[in-house]
Amino acid sequence: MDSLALAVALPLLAALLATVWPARATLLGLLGALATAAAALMVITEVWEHGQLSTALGGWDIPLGIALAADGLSAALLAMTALVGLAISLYAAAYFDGRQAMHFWPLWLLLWTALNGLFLAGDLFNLYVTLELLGLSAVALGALGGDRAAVAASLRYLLVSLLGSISYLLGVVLLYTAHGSLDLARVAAALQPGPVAAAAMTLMIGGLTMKAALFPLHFWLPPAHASAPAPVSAALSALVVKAAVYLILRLWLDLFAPLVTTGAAMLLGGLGAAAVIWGSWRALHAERLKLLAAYSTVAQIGYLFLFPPLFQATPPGPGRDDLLAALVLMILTHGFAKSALFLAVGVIQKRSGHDRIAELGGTAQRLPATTFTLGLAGIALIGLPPSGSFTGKWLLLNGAFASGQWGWILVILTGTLMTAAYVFRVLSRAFNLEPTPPGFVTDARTELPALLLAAIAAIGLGLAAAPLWPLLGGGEDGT
Amino acid sequence: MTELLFGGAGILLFAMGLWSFLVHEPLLRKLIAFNVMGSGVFHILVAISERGALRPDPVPHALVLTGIVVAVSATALALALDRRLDDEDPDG
Amino acid sequence: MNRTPSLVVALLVAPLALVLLWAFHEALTQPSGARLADLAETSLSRTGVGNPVTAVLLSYRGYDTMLELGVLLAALLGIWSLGRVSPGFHPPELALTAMVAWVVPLLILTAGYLLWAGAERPGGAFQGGALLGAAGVILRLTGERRLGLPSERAQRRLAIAGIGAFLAVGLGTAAAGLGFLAYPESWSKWLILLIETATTLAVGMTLAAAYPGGPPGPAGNERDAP
Amino acid sequence: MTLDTLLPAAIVFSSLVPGLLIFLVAEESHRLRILLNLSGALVKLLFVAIMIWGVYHDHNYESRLTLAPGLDLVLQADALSVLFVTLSTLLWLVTTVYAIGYLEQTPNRSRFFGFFSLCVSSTVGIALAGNLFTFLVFYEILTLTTYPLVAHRGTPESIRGARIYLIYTLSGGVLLLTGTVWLHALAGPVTFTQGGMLGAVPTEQHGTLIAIFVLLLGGLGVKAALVPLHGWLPESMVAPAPVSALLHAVAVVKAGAFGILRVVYDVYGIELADALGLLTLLGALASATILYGSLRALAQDGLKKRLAYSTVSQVSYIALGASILGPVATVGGVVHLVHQGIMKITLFFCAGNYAETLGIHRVSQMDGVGRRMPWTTLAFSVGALGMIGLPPIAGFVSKWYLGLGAVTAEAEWVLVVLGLSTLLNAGYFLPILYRAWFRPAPEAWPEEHIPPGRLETMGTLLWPPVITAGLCLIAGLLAEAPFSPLEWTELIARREYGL
Amino acid sequence: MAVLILVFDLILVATLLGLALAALTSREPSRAATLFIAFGIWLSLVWARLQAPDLALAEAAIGAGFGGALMLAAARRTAHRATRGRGDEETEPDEAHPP
Repeated sequence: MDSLALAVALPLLAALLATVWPARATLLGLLGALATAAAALMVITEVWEHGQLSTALGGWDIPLGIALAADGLSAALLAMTALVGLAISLYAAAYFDGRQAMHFWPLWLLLWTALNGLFLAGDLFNLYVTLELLGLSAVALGALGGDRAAVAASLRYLLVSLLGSISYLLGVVLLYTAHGSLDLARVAAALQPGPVAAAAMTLMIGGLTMKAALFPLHFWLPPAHASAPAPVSAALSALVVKAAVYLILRLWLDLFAPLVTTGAAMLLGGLGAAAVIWGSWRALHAERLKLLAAYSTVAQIGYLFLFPPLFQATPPGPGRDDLLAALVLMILTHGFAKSALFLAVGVIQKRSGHDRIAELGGTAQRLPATTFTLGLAGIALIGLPPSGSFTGKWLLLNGAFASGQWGWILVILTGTLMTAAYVFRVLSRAFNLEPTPPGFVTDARTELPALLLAAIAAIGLGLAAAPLWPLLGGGEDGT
Repeated sequence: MTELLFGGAGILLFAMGLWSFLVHEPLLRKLIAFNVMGSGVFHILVAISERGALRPDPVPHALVLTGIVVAVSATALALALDRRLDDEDPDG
Repeated sequence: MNRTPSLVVALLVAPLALVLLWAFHEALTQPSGARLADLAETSLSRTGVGNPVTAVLLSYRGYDTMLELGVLLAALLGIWSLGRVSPGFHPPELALTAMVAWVVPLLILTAGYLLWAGAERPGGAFQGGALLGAAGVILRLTGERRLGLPSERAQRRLAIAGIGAFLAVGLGTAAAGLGFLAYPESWSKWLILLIETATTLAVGMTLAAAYPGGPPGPAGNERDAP
Repeated sequence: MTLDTLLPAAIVFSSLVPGLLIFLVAEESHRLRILLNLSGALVKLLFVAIMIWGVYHDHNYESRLTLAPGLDLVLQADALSVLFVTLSTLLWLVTTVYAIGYLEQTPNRSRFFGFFSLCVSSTVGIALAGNLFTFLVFYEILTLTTYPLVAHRGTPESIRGARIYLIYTLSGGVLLLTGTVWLHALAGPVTFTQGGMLGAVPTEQHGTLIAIFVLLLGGLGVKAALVPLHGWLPESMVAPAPVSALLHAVAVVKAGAFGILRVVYDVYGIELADALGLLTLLGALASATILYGSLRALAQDGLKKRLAYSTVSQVSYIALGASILGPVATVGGVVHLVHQGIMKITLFFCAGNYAETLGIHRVSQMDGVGRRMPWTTLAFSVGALGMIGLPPIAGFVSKWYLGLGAVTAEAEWVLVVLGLSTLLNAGYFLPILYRAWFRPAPEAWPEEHIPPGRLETMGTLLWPPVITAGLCLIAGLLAEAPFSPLEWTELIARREYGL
Repeated sequence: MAVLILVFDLILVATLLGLALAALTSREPSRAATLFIAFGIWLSLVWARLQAPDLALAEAAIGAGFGGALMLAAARRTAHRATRGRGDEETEPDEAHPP
């Protein structure tokens, strides 16, 4: 049962080694990435067999000690983090030169530790510490770009992240004051509707929506994700933002499920809808590829927040399991697609020196593999078949029709068309009168990880999504 | 009774800090505001752990210690980022 | 800074404060009893340390403290990655330079005491580490360009000493089949002391290095104003 | 995993796998690319032959992949799907040969043939789809894979044409998605069952069913080029000739028409559709398109533009056939799916030959081309006369059955539409033939790329139109032979109406 | 006796809140930093009253001590940069950091 602890300890160990031997940071980083992916795989197979896992750390049972817990939801996100992390590591090994690599690898592995720690945490205060570790390492990585815009954007991201964390912490303190325990399951058992629970929920979910960049609080994301180096932006957009969304989902399902009023759910849904429209609109008008990708993240996060109102309206049962599986499917697909998009943009930027969409023509023509990755990632972002988000959007629409909430359907359709507009605005640049490139792949070490991620998002998750339902424990307890 | 008094003070500190964080522009003031908010939350933890004659509840104390270290490291990083911004173009 | 936004924000924050006060009051009335206090007290004897706070920090919630040291390391790595920094420009006061001669050794001595006392009486690794860091800061204020910090290699090793010790012990106990960070009862006092010592050194070095900012490399030997 | 469950998937993969491999083939290794292309086409033809034999003997094939509980990707073979699969496989082989010749020395051929094969895979997927969800999946993939082909040349006009194509088809896709999900939410998984599967829906839901039909028709109408939604077809004539030939005469346009047939026959069922008044709506739209398309074709001087508008009008014959109650009209409509395909592809091949060999793009430049390129113009004439509906070419058969079906269903107004459109067809095809055969040739052709040698143009450009013209004649003359398109359509109608 | 403790507690809390308010509202950076350090030390005093000696030590050493030192250094740097950069600018350099 130690695989849970290993999934956190291994990346941490690799981070420490990379700090001590900066000269061999890249090698240690790659080995660490492989080891972490293997540990994550172990956890996933165990969850696939036994359903839920939990170990008390330090030999002390809850409530005194801290428990690591893994169920279907955390296993799915752990798997995504492992795969995306592996691809980002391979890409970064070729992307960064000596000096930057020295700084990148320890921080990247710390980020990975925080992610694994967060997905497996079962203790509310431990979640606070992992959130802080995640925030700080993400900010430090974001500032790696070195230019003024990157540092300013990272600073603003840090401030927003701190505000979110402290608000989350106050919520935890209120819960501890009232129920005397920090473990998620115990607090959930003791929680009854009342001012304490409502205040704690508002503080915690409010803080986390700040870190998940939900619509009005998204201003910090585009500059931060657009100015960071490509592998870092990929990690930020695909993994870090998702951790906050995961946490909101975890608190929603496990802790505050009985308390959530339809009003609160509608509010989140409304903000999500606004995010979809606003994010897509800004992405349509972005001049730079990375800004386009960052605004696309804001829009795609909006989609994820369309689920709460539908959750409220569907009674527990197969309908709700479909919705949960659709939500997880969209989180995973966006994770793979967005990281592939940012990695591909990184190749373009490195090769042509800029990522301005207007002058993209030449490079897009000369890099067929990267343009193909952009195409596949675009398909997954729009939600066209056979991508995972197509199935996700299908189930979301199905839920909306079944529960009679027509408003969301309009939002999803406009969002899909606007996403198609800004994706094909980029792809149409790939067809011009430049000379034909000799081969399909120009630089394997950076283009192949991106292509693999895009393929998983656009084809793999679409066709092979069926195991998600039993993994999420559809049917019995519906968590 | 003392729990409510000191806990209430903690919440007031949090609120004042939040107000200052949202209102004031310069980074230094935002960081002070953040630290005051943090201290407020930690103060609530210390307040609820006080049990009069008995030894206080050690778990919140450990949380506060961890919190202080986390707050300081975040402040250090924020100031380092700001310093890097100043060095970029010295006349600000 | 015109007045209107600060008033508007105040009008928003005030009701929030009231709601929080009301919620806090409600929380206090909830029958959570002594929360985790009694449980922590009763199992204190099995942790091998007398000071309950150190027991929670190092034994009950050791994993939390390990990750918290990770946060400290992340901050330090972030500061190091920001590159060379222009040194501050303010001349050291005369009294300060005179004071350094006895304050720094005293700080180091107290740090050692706090570390040792932490097991039984109030004190502990972080407080000790803070004092070591304070010694470094004072040296920095009196113009010692490299804060008495060792070479880059040593700084990198020290930075990960605390979290490294935690991880080594954790993986060791896991390998021994006891579970991650589950100290065997007979050894737990010495294991905790080992981790605490490493943490003190790590925290001290990290705080000292974080103060001036800039990469860990030798900052040249020019002796300028701090 | 017996043959029954593997064959449909094998047919889709037989062009998908070579397609993906072609992407990786280096630009200058032509032989490998041609080998991959042709081997894929032949293997697919073999599989289709096996399937025809199986379906004829009432053998059912089904490949099923569960994407989510209640959401299955199903490929199955019934009579209607086999008809469309045979049509697209056969014409894909011919068009590949044509494209190899047409794109000699042009850039980006690996990319072209890669997407070309993916296109056919999606068309075959549409044909073999067992439920509306699978149909929608391949329908959207078809949009994605055709976009790069329309924009292939890279000139500003082709990018503009591709963008317009995309706007229409993606909006249509969204409409179809909404309709399908709504139907799925209402009546559960929508599998294609002969005679329709919506009989059980309670009467008070019929209002919703009509609304859903309008959405579905909107989505399918874009690709079937029904009147208000046909704008993209003339615009995407900027694509290279093989693309116009296979995609805008066979694959894409027929996908829309095929979808309408599926929805009317296998989702709603002909009786329910008639009861809800959907057939009159469909019939009105189809007739409007037929007349509008022919009228616009009259005024087009660009040869490909004229053929494009002719396609707009011809495809609606299929919709017209579906909108008339009764097996005879169904036979007329469905068989036109095949006949129009082979006739229109011949015309586009010939248009491509004229452009490639003599640089002729406009009808006004067609004077005396019959003497310079006799074989191509002969094929063009067969195709054109077939379009007008002259016996013994295939076009006559489908118009005959349509008319007969209209009479048996007492829908005399259809005869008027057929008559009028035949006149209009003659109006815009005969002048071309007159110019080509009876007007003296100009001194110099606009751009004579290929000098007159033993053959009037390159072999790979000449044989495809001649072969397809031959097919038109055979389909017309040997209509009654077993395994002919007409015979097979009568088999479909019998099974559809349960006779 | 209890009333005396209550009065003592009230004084403690009042001073704590006063110091916090002063630190938050003072416009001049060095003044704010110094007040923040005072607030930190006072807070450790309050925690000592609440029988949390470990935390009092930690807050004094790390929170007020080290955090304060960082703030002071930053405050002096901004003040220094303000005078060197723009003489006429109001005391606070308005960095472009929207919240």
